Amino acid sequence: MKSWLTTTDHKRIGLLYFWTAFGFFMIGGLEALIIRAQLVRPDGGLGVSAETFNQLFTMHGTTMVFLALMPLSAAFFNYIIPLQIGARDVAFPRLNAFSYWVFLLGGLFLNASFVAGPLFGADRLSVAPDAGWFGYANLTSRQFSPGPNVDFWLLGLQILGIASLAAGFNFVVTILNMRAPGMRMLRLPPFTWMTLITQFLVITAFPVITVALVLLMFDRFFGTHFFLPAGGGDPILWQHLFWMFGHPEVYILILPAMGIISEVLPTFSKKPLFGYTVVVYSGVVIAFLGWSVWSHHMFSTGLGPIADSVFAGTTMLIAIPTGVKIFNWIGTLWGGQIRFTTSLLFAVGFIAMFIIGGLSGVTHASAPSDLQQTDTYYVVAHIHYVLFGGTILGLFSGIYYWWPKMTGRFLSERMGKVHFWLTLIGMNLAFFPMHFSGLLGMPRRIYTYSADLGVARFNQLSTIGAFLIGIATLVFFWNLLRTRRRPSNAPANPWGGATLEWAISSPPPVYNFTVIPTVTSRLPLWQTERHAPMAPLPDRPPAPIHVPGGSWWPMITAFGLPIIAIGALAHLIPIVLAGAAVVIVGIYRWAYEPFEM
Amino acid sequence: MTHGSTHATSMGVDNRKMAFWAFIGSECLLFGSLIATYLVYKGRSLVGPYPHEILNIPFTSFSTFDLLMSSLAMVLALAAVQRGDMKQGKLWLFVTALLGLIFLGGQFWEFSHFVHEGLGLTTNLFGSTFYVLTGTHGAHVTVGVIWLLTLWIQALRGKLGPQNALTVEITGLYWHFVDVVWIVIFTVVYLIQ
Amino acid sequence: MLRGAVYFDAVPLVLALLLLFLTACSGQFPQSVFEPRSDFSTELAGLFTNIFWWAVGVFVIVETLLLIAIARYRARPGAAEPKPVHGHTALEIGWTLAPALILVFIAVPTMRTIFATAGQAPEGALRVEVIGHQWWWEYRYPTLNISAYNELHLPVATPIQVEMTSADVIHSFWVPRLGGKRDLIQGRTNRIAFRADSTGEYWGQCAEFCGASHANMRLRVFVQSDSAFQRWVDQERAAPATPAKGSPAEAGLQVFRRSACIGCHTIAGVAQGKIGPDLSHVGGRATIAGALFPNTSETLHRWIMNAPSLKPGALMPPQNLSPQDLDAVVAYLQSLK
Amino acid sequence: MTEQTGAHATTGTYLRIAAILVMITLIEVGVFYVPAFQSVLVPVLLVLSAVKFTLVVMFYMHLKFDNRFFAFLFGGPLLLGFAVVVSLLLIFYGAIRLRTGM
Ligand code: HEA
Ligand code: HEA
Ligand code: HEC
Ligand code: CUA
Ligand SMILES: [Cu+2]
Repeated sequence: MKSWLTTTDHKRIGLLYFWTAFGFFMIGGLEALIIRAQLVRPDGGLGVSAETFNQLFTMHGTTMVFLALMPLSAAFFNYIIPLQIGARDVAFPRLNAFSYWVFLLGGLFLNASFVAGPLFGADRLSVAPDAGWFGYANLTSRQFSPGPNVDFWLLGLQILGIASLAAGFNFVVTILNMRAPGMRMLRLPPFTWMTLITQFLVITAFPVITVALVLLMFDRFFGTHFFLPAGGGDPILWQHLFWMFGHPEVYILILPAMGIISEVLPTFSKKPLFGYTVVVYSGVVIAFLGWSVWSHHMFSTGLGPIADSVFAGTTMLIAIPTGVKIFNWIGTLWGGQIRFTTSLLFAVGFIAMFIIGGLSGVTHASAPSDLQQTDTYYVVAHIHYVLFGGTILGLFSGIYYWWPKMTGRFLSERMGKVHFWLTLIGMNLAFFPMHFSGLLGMPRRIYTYSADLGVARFNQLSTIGAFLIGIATLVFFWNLLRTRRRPSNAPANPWGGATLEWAISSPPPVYNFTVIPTVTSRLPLWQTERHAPMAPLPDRPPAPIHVPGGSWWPMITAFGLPIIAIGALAHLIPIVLAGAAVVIVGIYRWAYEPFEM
Repeated sequence: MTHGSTHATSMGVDNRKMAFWAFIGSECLLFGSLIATYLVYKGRSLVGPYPHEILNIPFTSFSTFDLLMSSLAMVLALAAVQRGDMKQGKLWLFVTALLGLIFLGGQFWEFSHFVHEGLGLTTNLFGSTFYVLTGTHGAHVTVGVIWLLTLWIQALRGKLGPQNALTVEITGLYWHFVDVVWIVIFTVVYLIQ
Repeated sequence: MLRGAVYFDAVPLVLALLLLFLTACSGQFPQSVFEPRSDFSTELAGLFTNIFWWAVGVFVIVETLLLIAIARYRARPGAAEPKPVHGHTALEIGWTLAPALILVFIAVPTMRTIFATAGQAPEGALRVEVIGHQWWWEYRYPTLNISAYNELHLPVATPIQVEMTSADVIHSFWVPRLGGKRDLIQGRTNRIAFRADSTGEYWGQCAEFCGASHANMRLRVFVQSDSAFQRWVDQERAAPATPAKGSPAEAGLQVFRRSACIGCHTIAGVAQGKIGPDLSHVGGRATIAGALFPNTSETLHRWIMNAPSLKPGALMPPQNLSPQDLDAVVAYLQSLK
Repeated sequence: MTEQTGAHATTGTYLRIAAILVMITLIEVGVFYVPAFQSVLVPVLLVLSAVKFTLVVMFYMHLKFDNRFFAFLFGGPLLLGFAVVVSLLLIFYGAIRLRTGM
């Protein structure tokens, strides 16, 4: 127990990230199921009240984006990246632990809002954030959202931002600076590359939302008018700041998944990644362009024809590097010896589904056509094809791929296939009809709709699909759980992968590599035209390897942050100060604690 | 404490230093967004006081000078620590922190003077954007001063030496960055009215 | 597994066909974007159809390639090791340029439509100001000197210049068959312009999340022939009906006068409240409360008794009226044609 | 530790840079008060402060002498931050012009 609380081992932290994020995914999914149950019929299927419904979709979006998908990717960053680059750990192991604890506490803080009502003299289920995951001003002002709901949201996101930023710096340095000898940048495995790009997006995009949230906080707590027309402010500035972060954020969510399938496809088709350099550079281009498109979320705000044209144009450009990736993946499969493992199925599913989401994205990119689509279920369809059909399928692929490495135990392939097909059918049933309900006039974020709209049938299909996904997810959950009772018999390289993580035992020893390998090719474990596979590493380290002990301070420091947030929430300065004191003491003790790598 | 000592890094630079440059890059976007907010709302205050009525250029020029000198003191401190001249090192660390404190004192005086003149945080958009931008900068200076004083105390206790040159260098990076941010703020907020 | 591969894309494919089918049929979808009835919405539908077909083309080609790849290259026992192909420059250039070319065909009409639908109506258009409130709509006709609430009346075949703003949070005005959305933002004025090409009743609703009753912020547009529109204008211009002495409506007027109503509602000559919609001609509307309920005696009763229970968050508190008073007020409101 | 590359700045350099910085600041403030300069004030000030910025970063932060990669790590986000400011100004300024133009 203590060893888990104080751990600074990237592998353990990776597992902590995984289980925590998976838990939040179930919570976010449960919220989605309630949303779907409510919408199964016109005029309210489940009798969920408008207020509760607004909390549900806000928390669903926020949870999925910040508490499920980002940290699920982070689970792989943590576990896999140091192994792939041949390192003993990340650059800053304690900072890494800190990121995890901050993430966990931030997530708990956000979700505590569901039950915190009584503390504010309100009912349970009444003070959770309820202004949507992008919290448009001026609905979020004290005047229109008087309760603590939006405070929970903005403080929670601030906390989570700290976790992401800390992890961002950590992984930038880890990937750039901790590579094994010979691991040149263009020999990095594609997953590591996409992670690096993602982290650059994190450290540049998160400061912007930090500022936006600070300004919002000043509006709400101190009576400024940053986003309030009454004092000359402009609610549109919020939208610019949010989407300047928000659009890079969606690539933060997809790039790691793209990296994962760029590992899975070569392994299971026994062919190197087609066009490796192009795939890498297209990732860079996507990230770069990703910074220039944010206003495509604001076509209906009246930006004027010139800005509309510019942002429509830049948005469409992103289809090119993305398409390049897709074609290279198909090129990888082409001519290979494809083994249809669950992992591969999910990877192929990713490609198939992401194309649909990407293409509906292009219909959004056309500003005038988006005027009929924005804020309807058509957008909801888009986001779920890219986020579920893309990111989640990609992450599932990664889980089936790396689970034996992470635990030494195989997931059942039989159940995996059930999981895959149920998920694929479920998601199409859930999200494809949303294209229709949207274009037929169903706005998003409505807890009820009129039977006369004629969209009831589509909503029924969506609901059935959502519950199919739910069942699929339960199958998967069961599959995960039962591996604990299965033998720990996974060999070092069960799938015949080419990258360094497969050179060591499953699960790897604490110190990872008995000796740090020297890398001479992009596919160190494979026989290629010019390179023989790497010689196996010795079974035992030639000299004892010193592994740093754990540390309490990352966790203790992390605890200061929610304390500060609680103080702010309750308008109690002493609590804020107490939290700040915890942070400061934590940082000092941390800085002066002996800690050897 | 660092990896540099145990195992050579891929880029030949210390992890902490690289992390710090990344952090400073990230800070560029933090201040960029704040400055953008300030500029977007320029001239949109509904009521006074307006910038030209209240900003005190001679006084702020002095503050700017003060910060520039603190940057000089900082490089001198680093050079001394690298040489192993801890006497000079202590001196310049202290001078840097002191100049930082003077800057903060100036900012405190400036803020209270403005409040006295009728410009509060919520008076108008100018007040809000001004205080949040310069206040965020001031918070950075505060952190820097605390950090410098910590190093100084370490030095007094004889626990800081050339082996910690890197720590001092990183402190310096932070400190200089806070200085260049002020260079921008001085121009954008004070001189271009 | 081969069979599996074929099923892979069957679900979306079948559903896509359904979409084509849907665009063809009409009638049951009052908020469908596929039945444009104005120049604005026709432009948008045309643009969407254009892009849609490009997307279908890309979809079919790319998914087919994917299916062929997984169907043809499944591992067979004893097969030779695959050739380790690392890439192919000509292919890379090809599949960079091909999408770029397609995008040109999407971008050009997009830009054209952006400028064609930029919201500037020709000279002499009828100006309408739309003001969003939590959760109802106010329409002003500055040149006609009248206002309307929740239900917008427009003359057919006349250019309309809509200018929009909000009294509180951001809303979005959306009548799919007449045009795309545009947001209503406090402190800003946004514009759209269109010309409805056939008379009829068009449905719409608020499309930007605006709080508790966002789902219930609906609206109607009645596009009328010139003469019908003129009749409606005349009716709105007239002073509200004065009920006959001794009629139930007369009693209702008295109740209205002495109740909280006057604090929030305007009835010309009776009250000047500004918080809720003007009720001077409420009896002439087909619906009440943001086009949520038909304007019947029964719904009026329930609304006045407890509006928030019908429309969560509604800013009209429950009115504590005796049954007789309530009957009277409803009679009065219904007399206000 | 291997990170020090290239020549190293000396105390003399530091002092000279400081002198230049102070001089530029004096010029800035001077320009501000000279009425003749009002028309070109903004570009002059922007250029001058950019020079100061660069001097501090290059010499005091040793970017000129240090690993070139740091220039990328700092310069990339710096340019991005700059782009953020410029594009927001364009969007908002453009919007104001459109609105008042109509
Ligand atoms: C994983 C996350 C992710 C990804 C990858 C994307 C990818 C894209 N998105 Fe999406 N988007 C979201 C997540 C994502 N989006 C979310 C969450 C929202 C809603 C936020 C909210 O409002 O709550 C949103 C909303 C959103 C909007 C605003 C809609 C609105 O609210 O009105 C727009 C508008 O342009 C858009 C466009 C695009 C485009 C053009 C891409 C492109 O990157 C797609 C590129 C891919 C392809 C095009 C397919 C493959 C390419 C080929 C096979 C080549 C050939 C293709 C052509 C020639 C076309 N997205
Ligand atoms: C980031 C990723 C992500 C993911 C993975 C999902 C997953 C799902 N989403 Fe999500 N969604 C968003 C991101 C995501 N969503 C965002 C950003 C929004 C916008 C929010 C906003 O407007 O502010 C949104 C909005 C949104 C809406 C629109 C709400 C509205 O506008 O009113 C709907 C409606 O159907 C929906 C449905 C679903 C469903 C059914 C799933 C399913 O895939 C979920 C599957 C998971 C499970 C089902 C959980 C697993 C199982 C259990 C918990 C056990 C219990 C199960 C049984 C007993 C069967 N989502
Ligand atoms: C505190 C303010 C307030 C008071 C008091 C009030 N109303 Fe309202 N009323 C509103 C608001 C706000 C709306 C719009 C609600 C909505 O649609 O969301 C409204 C809507 C209505 C409508 C529907 C109008 C339409 O065009 O759809 C009617 C009818 C009405 N009120 C009648 C009354 C009567 C009768 C009384 C008094 C017995 C009354 N109201 C008292 C604020 C008030
Ligand atoms: Cu008004 Cu939604
Ligand atoms: Cu986007």
